[in-house]
Amino acid sequence: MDFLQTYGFLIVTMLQQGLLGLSLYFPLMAGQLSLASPGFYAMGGYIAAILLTAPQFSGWREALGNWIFPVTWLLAGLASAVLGVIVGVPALRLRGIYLALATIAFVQILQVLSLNLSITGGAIGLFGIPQAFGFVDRWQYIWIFLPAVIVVLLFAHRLQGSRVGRAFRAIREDELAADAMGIPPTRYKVLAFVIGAVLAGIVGAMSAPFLNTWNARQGTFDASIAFLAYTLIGGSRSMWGPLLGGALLASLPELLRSLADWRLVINGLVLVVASLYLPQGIVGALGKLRRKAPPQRPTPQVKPALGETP
Amino acid sequence: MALLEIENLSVNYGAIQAVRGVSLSVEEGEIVTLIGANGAGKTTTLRAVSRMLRAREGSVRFAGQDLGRLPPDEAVRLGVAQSPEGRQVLARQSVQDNLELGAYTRRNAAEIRADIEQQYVRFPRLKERRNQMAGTLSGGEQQMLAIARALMSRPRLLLLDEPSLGLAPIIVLEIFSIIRELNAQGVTMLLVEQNAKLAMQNSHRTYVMEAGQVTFSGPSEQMVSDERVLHAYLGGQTEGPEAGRSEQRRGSMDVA
Amino acid sequence: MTELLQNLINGLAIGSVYAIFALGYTLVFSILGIINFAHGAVFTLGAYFTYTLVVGQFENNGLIKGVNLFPAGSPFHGSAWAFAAAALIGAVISGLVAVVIERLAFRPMRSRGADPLLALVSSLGVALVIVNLIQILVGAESYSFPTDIYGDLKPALIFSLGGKLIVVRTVQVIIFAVSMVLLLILGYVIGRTRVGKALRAVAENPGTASLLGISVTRFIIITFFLSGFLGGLAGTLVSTAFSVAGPYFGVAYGLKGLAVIVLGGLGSIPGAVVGGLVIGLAEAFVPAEYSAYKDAVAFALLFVILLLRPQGLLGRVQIQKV
Amino acid sequence: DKVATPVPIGIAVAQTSNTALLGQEQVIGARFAEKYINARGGINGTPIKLVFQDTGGDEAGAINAFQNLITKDKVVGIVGPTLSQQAFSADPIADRAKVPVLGPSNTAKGIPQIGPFIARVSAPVSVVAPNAVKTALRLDPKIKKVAVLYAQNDAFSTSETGTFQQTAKDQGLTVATVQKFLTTDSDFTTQVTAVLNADVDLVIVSGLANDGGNLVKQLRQLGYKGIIIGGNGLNTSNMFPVCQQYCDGIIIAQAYSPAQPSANNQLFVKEYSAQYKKAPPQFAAQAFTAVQVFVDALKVIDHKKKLGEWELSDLRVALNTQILAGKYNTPLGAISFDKEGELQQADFYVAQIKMKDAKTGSFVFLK
Amino acid sequence: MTGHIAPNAPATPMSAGQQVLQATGLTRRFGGLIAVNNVSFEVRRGEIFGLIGPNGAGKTTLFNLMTGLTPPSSGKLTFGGKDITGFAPHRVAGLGIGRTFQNIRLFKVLSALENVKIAQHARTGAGLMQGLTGRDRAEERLVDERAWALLDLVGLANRAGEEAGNFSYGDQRRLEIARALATQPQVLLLDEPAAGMNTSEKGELTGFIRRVRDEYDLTVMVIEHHVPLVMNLCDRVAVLNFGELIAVGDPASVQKDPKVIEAYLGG
Ligand SMILES: Nc1ncnc2c1ncn2[C@@H]1O[C@H](COP(=O)(O)OP(=O)(O)OP(=O)(O)O)[C@@H](O)[C@H]1O
Ligand SMILES: Nc1ncnc2c1ncn2[C@@H]1O[C@H](COP(=O)(O)OP(=O)(O)OP(=O)(O)O)[C@@H](O)[C@H]1O
Ligand SMILES: [Mg+2]
Ligand SMILES: [Mg+2]
Repeated sequence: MDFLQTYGFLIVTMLQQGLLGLSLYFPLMAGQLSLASPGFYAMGGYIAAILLTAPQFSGWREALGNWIFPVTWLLAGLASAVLGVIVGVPALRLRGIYLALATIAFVQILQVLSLNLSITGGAIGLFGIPQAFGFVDRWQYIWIFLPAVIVVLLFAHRLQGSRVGRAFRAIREDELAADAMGIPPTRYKVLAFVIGAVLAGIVGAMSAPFLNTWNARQGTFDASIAFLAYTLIGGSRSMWGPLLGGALLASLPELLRSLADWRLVINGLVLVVASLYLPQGIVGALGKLRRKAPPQRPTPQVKPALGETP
Repeated sequence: MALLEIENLSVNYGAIQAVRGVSLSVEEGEIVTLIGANGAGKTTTLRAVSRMLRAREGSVRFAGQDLGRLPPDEAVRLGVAQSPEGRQVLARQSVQDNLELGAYTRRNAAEIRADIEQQYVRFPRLKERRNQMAGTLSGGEQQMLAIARALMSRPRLLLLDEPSLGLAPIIVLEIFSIIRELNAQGVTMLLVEQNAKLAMQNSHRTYVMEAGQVTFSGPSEQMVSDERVLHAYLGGQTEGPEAGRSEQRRGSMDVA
Repeated sequence: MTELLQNLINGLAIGSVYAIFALGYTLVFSILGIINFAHGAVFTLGAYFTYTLVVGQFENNGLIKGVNLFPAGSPFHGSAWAFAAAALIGAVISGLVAVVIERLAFRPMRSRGADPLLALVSSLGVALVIVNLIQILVGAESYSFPTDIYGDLKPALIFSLGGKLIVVRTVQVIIFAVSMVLLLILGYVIGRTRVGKALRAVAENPGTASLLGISVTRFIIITFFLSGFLGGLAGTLVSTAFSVAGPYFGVAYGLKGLAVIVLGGLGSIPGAVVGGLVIGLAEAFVPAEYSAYKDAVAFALLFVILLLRPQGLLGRVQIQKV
Repeated sequence: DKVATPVPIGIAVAQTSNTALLGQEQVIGARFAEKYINARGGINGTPIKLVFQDTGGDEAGAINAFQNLITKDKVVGIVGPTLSQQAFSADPIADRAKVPVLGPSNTAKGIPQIGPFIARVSAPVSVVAPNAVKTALRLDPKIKKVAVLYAQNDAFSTSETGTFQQTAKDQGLTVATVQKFLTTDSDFTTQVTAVLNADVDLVIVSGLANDGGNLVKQLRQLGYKGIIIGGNGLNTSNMFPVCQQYCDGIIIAQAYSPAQPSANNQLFVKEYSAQYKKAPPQFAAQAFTAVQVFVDALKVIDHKKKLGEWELSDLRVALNTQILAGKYNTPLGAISFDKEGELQQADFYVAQIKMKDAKTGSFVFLK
Repeated sequence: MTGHIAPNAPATPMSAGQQVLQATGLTRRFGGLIAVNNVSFEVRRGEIFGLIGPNGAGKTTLFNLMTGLTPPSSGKLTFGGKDITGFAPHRVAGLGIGRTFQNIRLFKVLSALENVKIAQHARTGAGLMQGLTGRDRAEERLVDERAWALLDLVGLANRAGEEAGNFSYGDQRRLEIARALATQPQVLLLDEPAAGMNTSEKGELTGFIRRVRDEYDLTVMVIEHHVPLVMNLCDRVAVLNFGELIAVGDPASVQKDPKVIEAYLGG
């Protein structure tokens, strides 16, 4: 029990950061280096924090009871989708680092807005956020975040095996060739971008009660870079990569806690060493050990067995 | 002693062994042709000589010196130049700059200028395009540039990987006349070609590679009329494209 | 009118600070295609090195209390020459640090064919190490150079125009001038010389470059040294204008610097300067009552410019022949 | 669980990240308190032991530090965290676990209201700030127009500037211009020219040591001659190396002053200066005070029932009650808390900076 | 040929001999350079149409204009009677024009099999929701079968799982053809398909292209420098020189055309 008390927050944070890493993974599936996630994450958090604290919404809260929490997720997801399309359509004409920077610009703009608006509480932010489903301890948030991770992984798994997932990969490898092979790049790029945005927005909404407070420091350039590091260190070509990377990098400073002042020095060294020795990320390195089975040729005219994954 | 001496060379891509125990030599002043089916390991062999790839086993000696672990730029300094597969022109530099960079190891500006002019005489098309970004050249124009650039370093040994690829018939003839001309000036050459007949007609000796190994070799004029060569590379017969070749490929697959 | 002029001056002043930061940053990008986040840390180091050499006294919170190359009583103490020497030594050491960073944090990655983006993570790690080492060694507080560092120059020129004051800071004129001079030198070296051509070849395709006899390793070392040297010098200059503002001083420019080089056009040396000035001007022209939105304006501008010119202001279109 | 000896008290402040500039002073203040108090017999003979957990600069770091202190280190109470935003995140954790928290530097509105176990030794800005404006007007009654500048990304500065602007209006002054900046800014030419052109005779700056110092330096370099009031963030000698001789003359309202005459403070200042070669800055003094409050309250409890006999959880509750009930003579002067945990501080101070040379200066007590 | 490939579904039914493609005055400038200059021609259904000309004559550029990769400076292009000038590449592909690239553009790190599956995009329809809920199973199965059949066709089925970028040059060319066929085109554009193949393989390629044309009811346009192959394979041949069309006709007459001999074939 003490273990959960001490490390429960950390464990849930690992899942949470893993989810945020995954929010970069979806655009990356289609080759889009989007660092917009912190913006959507911050916005999702604000939406939840406002719905959960603002006096204007006390009616909602009373009427909905605990249902208010899923409602915040839903609204955060919807708002992210809308904003994702608005930002994504023009931004996705850009490539690589240019796109990365345009999305960072978006994050910065949102941050400045949240610092200046009164509804977001300015620099101090919003606080006194009620706890989801009456949770008391941080570790209980695992009941929200763990299912979220599972759902997202299932989603990613299905997506990868599908026609849409293939289109994403084609665009990632060579947008022009994909286009010439009949895949409309813009549509799929926006789709991938929006999936990431919605995920980040929902995670934000889940995180506001988890962190007790929400402020403009939640969606920053630093977070953009951190999420990118999760993805790259974990491995950007497998859905397990960002999850693992997020979980490990988020926990690293805590594992090094006993080093006090020196912990960030060691943390930095770990980043360097990991980049050097795991050029394909952790999952990439693991994948090298395991030889991929050659694809199986289907035997025509035989119905696939029930439950077989396509 | 041969100018280039490859002994028992093996090269891997990860677990795939693309070249397995190849030995071949090129004498000073010689033109040697290397032919073989797609995937036989010709390009891999050339890349090992120019040090773009590291050998797993065996040695590559140039003018008596073991190229061993030298970086590619050192090999250039020693006098090895390559016109690589896929052309590898510097897409964002102009034609002129590509040529100048080809002479990077040389210092005499006047000589370099003269050599560039000479390339322009050989390939008037390049002269027309001298200020165009190399990346926007047509495929054939890029091929000309790749060859011209390789010549710019005034190599002792020139490695040509399918120089006729993508070139119009007139230009192909032009290329082979350049090859002969350079050879007459003393440049040694190792030539990989799909146009096996033309290559053999223009070279002293020929090696045939299959599945990463040299299977047979001999003076070119003999090889041209060799039954096995005729059959496999000079269009002895027509079958479905899937036949024949897949056998050879399977050879390289087994190792994987 | 006066306001316009003042905004222009302010914008150029801030912009030249961004520009001088971005020069070394873009140099590494243009050669290796990697964003070197450690550049901010090297920039900070340059300032600290110089400070250590000329003033060399730190507070209680670090392990090191001070070093001073020109202690009170020594012939150069407090002279502008002492400062110039220290700045130069500081820049050289920064250049060496950058070379070491390249050797330890980038080269192994290159030889393993890693995603160039990963260099971003690795350099982030380096930045983290440097920043925290600084903090452990000398503490987190800020330091300023003595005000007479530039000899007898007045801190600012102030004149009145139509009843309004116009202010020009001397240090910023110096920074502006230095960044222009560096721009010209770098522009010449990269654009016109044989070395520059080779550098561009390495930048475009190291494999092909080495096939032409260009020693890629040597050029990369030179690049990093130059980048570190420029970064260190810039750090010193900028910190004379403001202060050596703690271990995070240079890292704070990381984002702006990135914006600057992307706006100017990645890999373009003049682009870095133009990008810096454009962002500086954009910020300066935000009306006072909206100054809270200054950052948003700069980034919105960036967003819009990128949409209109996806390759940045002076960047070249990436033509790809199909 | 029983209470351990020496008695563990948690210190959760920023030892790394940007925020470490503030945190490192708090660490020094707390370390000094530990030595100082233990040298004087600790809690009626039982020594205390401070347990430090770095919060870093973010919310998650603060929560982690708190969780560690509460369950692993089994502290009786916590001093921390450094930033108000972190407090809003981590304090609820302690409150739900019923562990008393003393905020050493959280000045935002609403901190003590987080819960019954949360109190602070840092006075809210609304109480401290007005004093400076009043003093400035006393020094120069002709002041008419003021310029207000603040760091918009700093929670403390944004709330402080509100108070400043209100006070200025209440005192009949015109706020001619309001300029914003970021704590990460270093170039203030834009703001300074706006100030110069507004032709004001008072400038009020709310920021932190580094940006604030730079701002003051540039104001002076570019020719501003009038009075400057600095907010609480500038209330640190850390600013001296930044603005150097230009710091001279800044008026600062203080929650703490080394010049505060009480015997308690003078002893503290003497020993502190002996060890660190400079007068204690406010953040160090407040951290010291927080530790002292814990110790004083523990002494009272220990008199009723020996600390070693307490169940930890009971002691934490009793300690909280005692903290709120007690009165303390600290370097801040006489302080106590109201029932919510808000600090009741008897004296505030206004000081003016006097620079001896470029590096050394002092806060001279004005009132 | 072992696998089964579904017949194409032409957008508009067309009968043999009818024109499929028509270019009218197609022009493309790059700065001062006119890469394709006022080119007009038509391609008839079912024929194999050769395109030859010196290096830099504008052949590849013409393919790019026809597939939407490069917008024309002026001129018009119709496909099956429909004006497709300025259409985006994926729309052109969707309508039924498939192509290979002179500078090979495979999805290098993806497997050969996946390369071929991807190219069936426009012929399949499962969206995000179907994919997530598994309602795309029947379609996926078909995609898989077709892909294997195409790999069989080019002789790469035994290396289906290998990354395309690891294939040797000649094998990459074969894979490109398979991928282009996977888009189930009505018109197939091949840009130097024989480059990197040896003489006997070039011979085989002739038979292969014919067979594919017959089996899938295709119209083929092919750019090639290997003259015997062109003459052997093509029903009609067009010759470009400096961006201009200097001759169109049956192979024999084109080969005799003095302009063509001068510009291209050499004496
Ligand atoms: N980068 C690579 N990674 C893995 N395998 C490779 C790589 N490059 C080549 N191969 C494999 O190595 C073998 C030899 O290839 P190589 O390119 O040397 O053949 P080649 O004789 O030049 O063929 P071609 O005539 O088609 O150019 C082939 O089986 C090929 O698939
Ligand atoms: N993007 C571009 N910018 C400038 N010039 C270009 C561009 N693309 C092509 N060109 C020029 O247009 C001309 C035609 O090129 P294209 O690639 O169509 O030739 P091609 O007939 O396919 O030649 P090859 O047989 O050598 O492949 C060439 O001279 C080339 O340099
Ligand atoms: Mg080859
Ligand atoms: Mg072409």
